[in-house]
Amino acid sequence: MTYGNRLRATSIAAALVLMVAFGLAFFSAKIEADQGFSQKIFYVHVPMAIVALCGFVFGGIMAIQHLRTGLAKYDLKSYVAIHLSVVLGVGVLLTGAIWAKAAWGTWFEWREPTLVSFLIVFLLYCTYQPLRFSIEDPEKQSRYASVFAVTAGAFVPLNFLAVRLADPYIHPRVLNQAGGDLPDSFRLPFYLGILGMALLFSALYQYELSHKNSRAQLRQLRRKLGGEEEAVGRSAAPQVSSS
Amino acid sequence: MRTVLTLLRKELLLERKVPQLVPAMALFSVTTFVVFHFALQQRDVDGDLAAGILVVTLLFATILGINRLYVADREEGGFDAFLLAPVDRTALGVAKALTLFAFLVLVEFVMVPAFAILLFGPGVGWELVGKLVLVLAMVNVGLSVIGALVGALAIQTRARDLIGPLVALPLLVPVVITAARALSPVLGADGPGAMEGQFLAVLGLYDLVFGLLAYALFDFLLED
Amino acid sequence: MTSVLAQASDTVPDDNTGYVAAAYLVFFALALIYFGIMAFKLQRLERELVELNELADRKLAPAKPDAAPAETTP
Amino acid sequence: MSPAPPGEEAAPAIELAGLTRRYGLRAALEDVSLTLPAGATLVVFGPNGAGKSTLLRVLATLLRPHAGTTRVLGHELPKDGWAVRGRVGLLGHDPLLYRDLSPRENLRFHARLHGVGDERVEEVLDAVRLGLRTDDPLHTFSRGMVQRTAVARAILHDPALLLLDEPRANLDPAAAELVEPLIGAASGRTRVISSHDPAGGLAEGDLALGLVGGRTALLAPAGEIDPAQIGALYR
Repeated sequence: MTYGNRLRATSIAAALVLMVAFGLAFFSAKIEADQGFSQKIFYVHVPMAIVALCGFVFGGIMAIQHLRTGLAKYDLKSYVAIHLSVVLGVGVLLTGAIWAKAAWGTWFEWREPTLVSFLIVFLLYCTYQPLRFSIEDPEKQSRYASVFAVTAGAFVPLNFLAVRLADPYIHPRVLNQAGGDLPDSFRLPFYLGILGMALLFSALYQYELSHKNSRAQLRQLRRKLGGEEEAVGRSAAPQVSSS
Repeated sequence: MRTVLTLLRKELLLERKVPQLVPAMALFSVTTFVVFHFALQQRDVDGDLAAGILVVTLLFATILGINRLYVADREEGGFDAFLLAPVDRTALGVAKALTLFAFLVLVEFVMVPAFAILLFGPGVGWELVGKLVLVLAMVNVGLSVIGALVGALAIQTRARDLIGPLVALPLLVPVVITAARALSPVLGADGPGAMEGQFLAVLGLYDLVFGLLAYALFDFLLED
Repeated sequence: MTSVLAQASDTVPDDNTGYVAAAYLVFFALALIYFGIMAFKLQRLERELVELNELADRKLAPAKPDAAPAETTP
Repeated sequence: MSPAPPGEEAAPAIELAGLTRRYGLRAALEDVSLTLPAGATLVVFGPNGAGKSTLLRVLATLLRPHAGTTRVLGHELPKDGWAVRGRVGLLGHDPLLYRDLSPRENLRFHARLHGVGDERVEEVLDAVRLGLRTDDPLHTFSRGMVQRTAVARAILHDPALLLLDEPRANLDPAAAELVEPLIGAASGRTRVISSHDPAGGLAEGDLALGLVGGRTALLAPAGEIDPAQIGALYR
């Protein structure tokens, strides 16, 4: 079984769509009245956040599959999805901080519930790797990680609900992020941005799966050829014994 | 259900014979109030601040409890003994959540009066007590459900004292948010105000969702 | 470069150009770092493959002395 | 003895074919096959880390087998583990007792988990003769006393299969004699014993299994084995 089949197509599509999306964002989207040029950060920040959150939830769904079937490949998928989403999450928080500085003059805005929720979710998922790392038995590691991934996946929407509700101020919401009252010239680059980011995520996801699979195949081949067993140290990554 | 009672009875018996958790958590919460007093440089607190201090102190005391909740079972073979018995495995999770709930109630009997004496400015009346009991009961459900789940997750890791709090804290942020928001009008300077139902609703939803989730997932944390 | 882009847009640029540039740079830097890690992993994979190939050669050589050596690029 | 459900009397107590259990990529047990008739005793020899404890834990349903078929008391593991649970008694290195509770409290807890009445608790407490100390907390006990309590725990629910990991390790001769009718051959139970004592182990067993590195190094009726062969396993 190979994971890398669609990798090239996805990568090219991701690059193209992101280029078009960012191009449209700069050249055709109107400058937003309140915020001016800094609102352009929106087109990279929000798609990243949406894709990262979907990645977390996707990781939770794969974890459910893993717990139901016990197949290692679902644990691998859950792991890769969460891992990539955490990386995207770093980008979300950095771009979010920059945007907050440009728009409101502070690096972090506690009254912006979306940003706060994202920070909490991000902090939770930061413990995923240490959790895996501190369980030695690989089978137990993947099962526990899946329990965590399911719990955290369910936590994502609930947390957003709680934080949004707690916001006592009527903060001027720059954009309705549901997309409902986005002006038309904003909408196309925004949607393309989400699509491009999702494609990028998908490309990296396929790359990671393919890489992990290749490593597992290599290790198996080495064992078949009777080479000395590579010292397998304690690892946080799932070990796929065969494809 | 019988199994849950058997396990619960064992937990309470252990705690009664060798009291460990409840005194530690109670002492910790009182000390935390002292720390808050000096850190904030305030004699009297009310409203937002009072609600925050109360909820956060309870949260930290819970973290203490989560870390110790499964230690006896892990170190003295209680897990194996339980797994050898022909009983439903989820019963252990339910029993642990109930145990933590019971401990939290006991701790609150010390903690809440201590808070009223040491820090709380406005007077205490029956209306306040009633509302406080309602909110704390819902908070306790959330804390004990997450505590039973995360405790079981962390106990099998090598760095269990680290993993437990690291996972539990972010997971419990919504509980803190909704509980503090619900309590802040109750602890207001001009006597208990009306609570906003939406916070209690979200807290209830949180309790429900994670209660079901923990119930469904607990089995997977026991198998070897 | 972004100031050019800002001018190309339909209004006068304000002083926020730097922030926008920074935000997009964060994204591209992240992507590039990721590509770097990917390259590193690929390199390791390649090295292991070469190693294994040599191992296979050594294994097969005594059994079939005249078998053509595997085509490894030096 | 708890009455065996119909159809089980004929079945062997333990049937293993190619049993494998891994920890990660390392195999703790590999391709172990044997059949043990009901009422018979299997002795397992092998150096530390050979897989003895793993085998006992797999048979006790505490560890899930990864490959091969494992039938215990006529039920396939791990699928039908629930049917086996409660019918095996495990006596391992850990007593599986709470240190802060007394023997009586511990046993009552286990009795409730297994659906056994309190009068049975008194019966086994009498049998291991803890005397007046049945209400003292366990952490005040000597290791031998703890082990006697653990024996009481293991047979409390009258298991059909006893899994004993060096059962006499902490017992003095008198205590060993005391528990003999409970966990010895006279108890009439099917037993799996892990042992480091070649002569004693062979005398007690019907079938002997030698494990080295998780693999079967020796499998024969105990009567046909020279203790020297067992000694060779440790070299």
